[in-house]
This record gives sequence, C-alpha cells and structure tokens, in this order.
Amino acid sequence: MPWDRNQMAERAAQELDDGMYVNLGIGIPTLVANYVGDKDITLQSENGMLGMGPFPYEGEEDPDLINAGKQTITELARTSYFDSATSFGMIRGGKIAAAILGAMEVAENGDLANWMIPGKLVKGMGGAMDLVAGVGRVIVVMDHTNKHGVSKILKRCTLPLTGRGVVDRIITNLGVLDVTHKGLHIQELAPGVTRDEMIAATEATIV
Amino acid sequence: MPWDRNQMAERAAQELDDGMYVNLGIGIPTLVANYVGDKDITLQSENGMLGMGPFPYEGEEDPDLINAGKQTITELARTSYFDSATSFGMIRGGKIAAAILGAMEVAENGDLANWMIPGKLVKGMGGAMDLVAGVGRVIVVMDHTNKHGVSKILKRCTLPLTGRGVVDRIITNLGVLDVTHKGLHIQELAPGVTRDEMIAATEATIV
Amino acid sequence: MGKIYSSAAEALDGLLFDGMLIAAGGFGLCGIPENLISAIREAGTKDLTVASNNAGVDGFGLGVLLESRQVKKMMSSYVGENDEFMRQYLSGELELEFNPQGTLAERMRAGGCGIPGFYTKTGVGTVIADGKEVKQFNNEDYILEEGIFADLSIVKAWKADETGNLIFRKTARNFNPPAAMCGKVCVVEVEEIVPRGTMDGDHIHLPGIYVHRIIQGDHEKRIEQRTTRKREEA
Amino acid sequence: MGKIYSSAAEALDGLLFDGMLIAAGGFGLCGIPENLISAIREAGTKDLTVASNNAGVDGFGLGVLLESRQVKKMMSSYVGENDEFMRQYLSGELELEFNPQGTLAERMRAGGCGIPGFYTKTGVGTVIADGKEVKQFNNEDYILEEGIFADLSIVKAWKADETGNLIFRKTARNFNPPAAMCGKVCVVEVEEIVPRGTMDGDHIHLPGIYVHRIIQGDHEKRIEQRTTRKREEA
Repeated sequence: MPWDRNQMAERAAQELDDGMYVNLGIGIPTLVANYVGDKDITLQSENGMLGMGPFPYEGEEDPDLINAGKQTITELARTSYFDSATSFGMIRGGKIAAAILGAMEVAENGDLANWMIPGKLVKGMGGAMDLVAGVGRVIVVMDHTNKHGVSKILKRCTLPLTGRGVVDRIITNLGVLDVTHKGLHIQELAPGVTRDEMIAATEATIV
Repeated sequence: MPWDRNQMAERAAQELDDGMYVNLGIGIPTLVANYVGDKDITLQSENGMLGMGPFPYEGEEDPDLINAGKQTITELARTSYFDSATSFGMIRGGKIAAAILGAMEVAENGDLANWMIPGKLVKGMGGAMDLVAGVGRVIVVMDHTNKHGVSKILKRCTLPLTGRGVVDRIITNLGVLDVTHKGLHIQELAPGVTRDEMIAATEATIV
Repeated sequence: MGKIYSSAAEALDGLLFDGMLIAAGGFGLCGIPENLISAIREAGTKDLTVASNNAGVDGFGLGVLLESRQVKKMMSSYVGENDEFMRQYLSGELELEFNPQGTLAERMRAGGCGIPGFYTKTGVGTVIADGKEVKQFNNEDYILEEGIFADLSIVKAWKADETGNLIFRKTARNFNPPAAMCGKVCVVEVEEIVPRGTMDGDHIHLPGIYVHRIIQGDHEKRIEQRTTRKREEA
Repeated sequence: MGKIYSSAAEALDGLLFDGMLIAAGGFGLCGIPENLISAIREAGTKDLTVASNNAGVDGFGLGVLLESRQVKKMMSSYVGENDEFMRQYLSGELELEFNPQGTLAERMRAGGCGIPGFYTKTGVGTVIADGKEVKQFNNEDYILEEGIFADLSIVKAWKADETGNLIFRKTARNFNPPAAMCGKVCVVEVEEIVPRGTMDGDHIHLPGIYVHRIIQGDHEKRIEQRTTRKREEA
C-alpha cells in the first residue's frame, strides 16, 4: 500500500541525522518535524532564526516571532536570531545540511519546478531558489502523480524551473528515488508497491 | 610661520562637523581628536568599533579592547562593536563621512601613496586602500616636503598608489590645498606663508 | 545628535520625491515600518519603486501604498498575500521584479557595503538568470546580481538609543538591517528610545552610523497567521 | 550535540593535512586562537596557506607557525610586527599575498555565504588590481575579488553554548566571524562554555551552525601596544 502524507513525512525524517541543521518547506515537509524523535535536529526558519520551536499556546503568540510561512511559533533553548542577509548567507554558503521541499515537477536530471504555473497567479519564489541552489542536500517530498494521475517525475520539467539539477532524492507515496548522474534510481519502494508499478507511474526513465 | 604638528591637527579638526562618523589614521591624524572640542564626532576604529574613547588609565587596559594601531583604548556611552566584514562594509559603503590620513606622496589628480616604498620593507596596506576608496571625504595631513626639502605634492606619484584620484583636501604645514577637477587650488595659507612660497614648495601645478 | 524626530511626517520631511527608490524592512507583517508607511501615504509621493520582500496585505503594511496607487514598481520575493497587488499587477498598472529572497537581502547588503555586483548560484538556469551575466568559477555557472542603492530606507527596530544604535527583537530583525544599510538616508521607527550608554556595545545589532532619523511610534504589530497548539491537560 | 572537545589537539584531530588552507580569526594579538595555533604547531602540519589579517609577533600568535616553518603562504593585510616573517619573506622562503583589510574580510564572508566573487572599488588603479578583472558599474571601475573557501577555520570567541552559538567580546570579535564562516570545518576556542538556554537568542553573534568543534582554553591575551593615560589629580 502506498504511503500516506504522514508516512511520507516519517520516511523523510529518516534522511535526517543527529546534529543536522535543516530547512523544512510548507506542506508535507512541515510534518517531518513530528517524526525526528530523539535526533538532535535544528530547524532553520529562513526569515532569520535557527532553532524553531512548536506553535505557541493560545494567548502566547508573539508578533515578533514567526516562521517563513508567517505563522506564529516559539523559540527553544538553542535559538539564535539574525537578519535575512545572514540567513541566506548560510543557505547559499551550504551550511544548511538539507532542505525538504514540496514540488510540482522533478526531472530525471534533478531539475525542480515548484514556484510558478504560467497563466496562473504568480506569487513569487520566496526563498525556494536560494534553498535549492545552496543547501547541502535537496530532498523533494510529493505525491508521485498529480490529481489527474499524471506523473510529476518527468524526463524534462515543463514548468519554469526553481533550480537546475538541484534535487538529490525524491520521496513520494510510491517510494524513494535518487537522482544520479546516470538517471533516476529506485532506492526503496513503499510496502506493496512493485518496481513495475513505480516505473509505470513515472514518466522519467528509471535506470 | 608654518603650522607645527598640533596646529595642523587643529586645522584638520575644522573639517569635522557635528554628527560626523570619522576615521583617523596614525600619526598627526590621531592628534585631531584633541581638537574637536564640543563637536559630536564619533570615531571609528576599523578593527570593529564605533565610538572610540581615550587610552585607559594604567591598570585598566583590556586586551579585548584595542584600536587599529593595536593600542589599548576605552569605550564610550555610544560605543558599538562589530566584525571586520561589517566594519569595512560601512567604510566601502561610504557611511564614514571622512578619513584623515597621513601620506608619503599626493598627486595633483588626487592620487595617494602612503603604503609602500619599493626596496624597503613592505608591511602591508592594512585598511588604507579600503578607507581611501570608500569614505566620503579623504583629507591628507602631512608635512609639505620630506626631510630633504623635496615636495611631497607632485604632478604624479612616484610610489605605488594606495588609491587613484581619491584625495579631496591636503593640509600641510604650509596651508590647505583642494584637489579639484582643474587641479590643485590653494584654500588657505598658514600664517606668514605666501602664495609664492606655497607654489615654490610644491612640485605639482597649483591653479 | 539631533536624530530624534517627533513624528513620522517630520522624520520624512524633505526626503520624499516622486519616482524615488525606497528600501523597506520587514518580512510579511513582522517588523514593518507601519508609521513611516502611513506617513508616505499621507505625503502622497508617487511613482515609487519599493524594494521589500513582501508587499503587505490589503489595507495594512505596504498594501496601503498600493491602494493609493503610489507604487509604480515592487522588487520582492513573494507577494501572495495581497489581492490588490495582484489586481494591479495583472492589469499592467504595477511593475514587478521578482528576486529570490536571499538575492534580495544580499543585494541590499551589497548596496550598503559599496559592492555594485556579486555572483551567486541562486537562479542559475531559471528565468531569474534571463539577461544577467553568467560567469564560471571552478567550472560552475554563477550569475551576476547588482547591489541595490536606495534613495531612502524605512526600517522598524525594537529599541534605539539617542545616537541611533539599534536593537531588533527575534524574527522582527529580518530585512531591516540590510534595508537600513542600502539607503542614502535611513529613517527608523522604534518602540522605545533609550538614553545613550544603556545599551551594551556588544548587543547592538545595527550601529547608529546607518541611522539618520528616529521616531518612537505606536505599533499594531498585526499577526498574519495566528497558529497555536492546544495545552495538554494537566 | 557532541561539539565539545577536551583539548585543542583532540578538536583538530583528523582535520589537518599538509598544504591546506586555514582561515584564522584575530586582529593583531587581539582575539586570536592561541590554543589552536599551538596545537597546529604540535601537529607539525606543513605547507600551510593561512588567511589572517596579521601574522602574529615573533614567538606568539601565528608567529609560532612561522618559526617552525609550517607556513608556505600568508594572505594578510599587514605583517609589520613580525621580524621572522620579514626574514623569511625577503629570503623567498615565504609567499605573501597582500589583501586590503576590508577586501580580506569580505572575501572570507563571501566564501562563507556562497559568493565566489564580488566587485569592489578598493585597490582600483593600484598593484592590488594587477591581473584582476575590471568591470564598470555606473561608469566607474571596480575589480573582481574572489571568495575565500578555507579547509579549516580557527577562531577565538568569548563564550559558546553547547550548541556552538558564540558571543565575542568588544574588539576581539574582528575577523573571527568571517573567518568562521568561510571554513569547511570550524574549530573554536572560548573562555567559557555555558549551558544551552543561557544565551539570549538576540545576543548571539555567530549561530552554532557555523561551529563544528569547541574547546575551552586558557588564554594569555597578550597586549601588543599597552597605551595608557595619566589619572588627573583629584
């Protein structure tokens, strides 16, 4: 049976090792924080914070303490604050070990599209282009196909790119794929999913 | 009678206005601080401090508190500390209103040489190239001639440059000269010094 | 020092002109110069280009300058919270220059630090690279991004001392320091002005050299996405 | 977190190799990583390139690595305090790359921030510009300077918490943050290690993300130019 959202997040959490500094995107990636267990992970919020804590209790919201999704959050014992130039300096400089992000499309060469659909309202890339260009490891977590059943893992992206050749690993409801210089490689299959099912559901070539 | 060192420093202090952030070089420029009177001047030390205070009393020296000449100093009520990249960011970014510096040679086009003499021991330019390239106004304070009586204000510098076309004003024992796009212009003469004496002591063309 | 002004209007007096470039601090509605934005609305300055990560929301933050049609162009990374923005943008009334968030922050810092251009990997191979110089370092492509040199910076801090030294609070720091750096003139609104000597020099986030005028303001500090968790039963 | 080591030798274990590039914090003898320098001397690593504003004095600071002939090349802005340096340099035993002080600091920060090159006016028209690309912005010449990407950073801070968050003290901050940023690995020596949660997140000068290993050390903190003034009679 393919993984659900929470199982995908749980699987993504296995990518994180003790001591890592990590940036989690919006959506399923946010759920990853629920599955890190005892691992000593420090979450970055790219608006200027390392050591992001959980949402505050009602009545304890602080307008000066939000995450990159503009949600009220809390701090931890390890928390540090800094300005946006410093924050993206550490992103661009490769100090963030991993980013876990959602995507609209990923191509077999590691190209990523997750910020705009031509003809639709364009809201902006925010920090997504900086993250995929800068962090040590880019892990995409998304459904394998869109709501019409069409593969989101393609030979080539059709949407405008967020980054070229940036994705290292893709975690979907069907399993885990690695982007290698030879092409996509199946790393793991969700329980009950066969290699043939994975290949059939994927437009990109799996080697 | 030409100005002595202290009178040159006193004259240089007239260049400073209330509210200015200023960097003073080593030698006569350091003496300028003694003549600012009631003016609200903030001194930068380019190793990472704004609001440099006087030398400490004996026994109160702090090894963590030195100026760019590596001398022990003190802080003031306005003092802020920052790292070297930030410090030179404000220099390069033109936030320092004026630098008052010594020189070996100045040319009529504003070229400045004050960091190396070929064949002699080269100690390095330190922050001098950054300062002359970045600050709002570069004021040179120096003796008009060297110990052999040869003009230090030249048609062209003979020594390796610290900066090209960077000097705005020259204060010497003989008076004050401005570097204009038309050439050097006498702004003021020390008491008893004639225009002809100034011209005779200057290799550069005075217009 | 004469940096302290009694109102936002007074602090902006003589600094505003049609067609100017303003760099604004803030992220979303967090740490935005609310009072200075209102005063620019009152002043009616037109054809503004505003470099700011976001464009406020309808009726608050930079949204009020969009409503009044004072903005000609935004330089931002994300503008999704603002319907009026989208309406003007889609109708061609408003220009928009998208910048990756980190590129925007670094462009502001660069302008403030006298750096007219720098190379970055961010945006290589995307529409962001269109028309920009590409250079290889170590066999990898980088694009040239230019420093932002603003006519005016408008910034929100937590505390200022009389000499303009600033301290920010938590994630309200965000774009405020780089925005402050890149302006020819920088006007700051704070929650509290404290006497000189009451700030530890090691705790100052932005030295007063970057700050030309200061006002103490009232701040609504609106929360954009109020999210909470349940208290566990004791 | 496992960032805390019991000695400088232990903290450097496995990180040193001949021919490596080390970025060192400090200005003169202020805020220098004394203990780490001694441990590198003990380790005997050779052919080092060291990016550091100064080169220490004879017998202290980086001077000890010059004495032991472990340094092949210095990248510095001012080296006037060190006779042994001058002797080796003049005899051709030591390479020297002069960098204007601000260019050196910015090159370190750039390396740490993923910026391989930036343009600056500093040094235009001087020997510093020799062999460097010149580009015009706004009709003015700027030269291209490259980011420094070091194999190792050695840094001195005042306090660290267990997660590596650092606080510096007064002008001992100087080159330490940019040097820390530009290394693949950063080892820090501090005067005091404090428990996590005891530092205010708004007071941290360098977040722990830049810090891989920490030791608490004894520091001589030698003063290079002791200057004082007389107490006025009461």
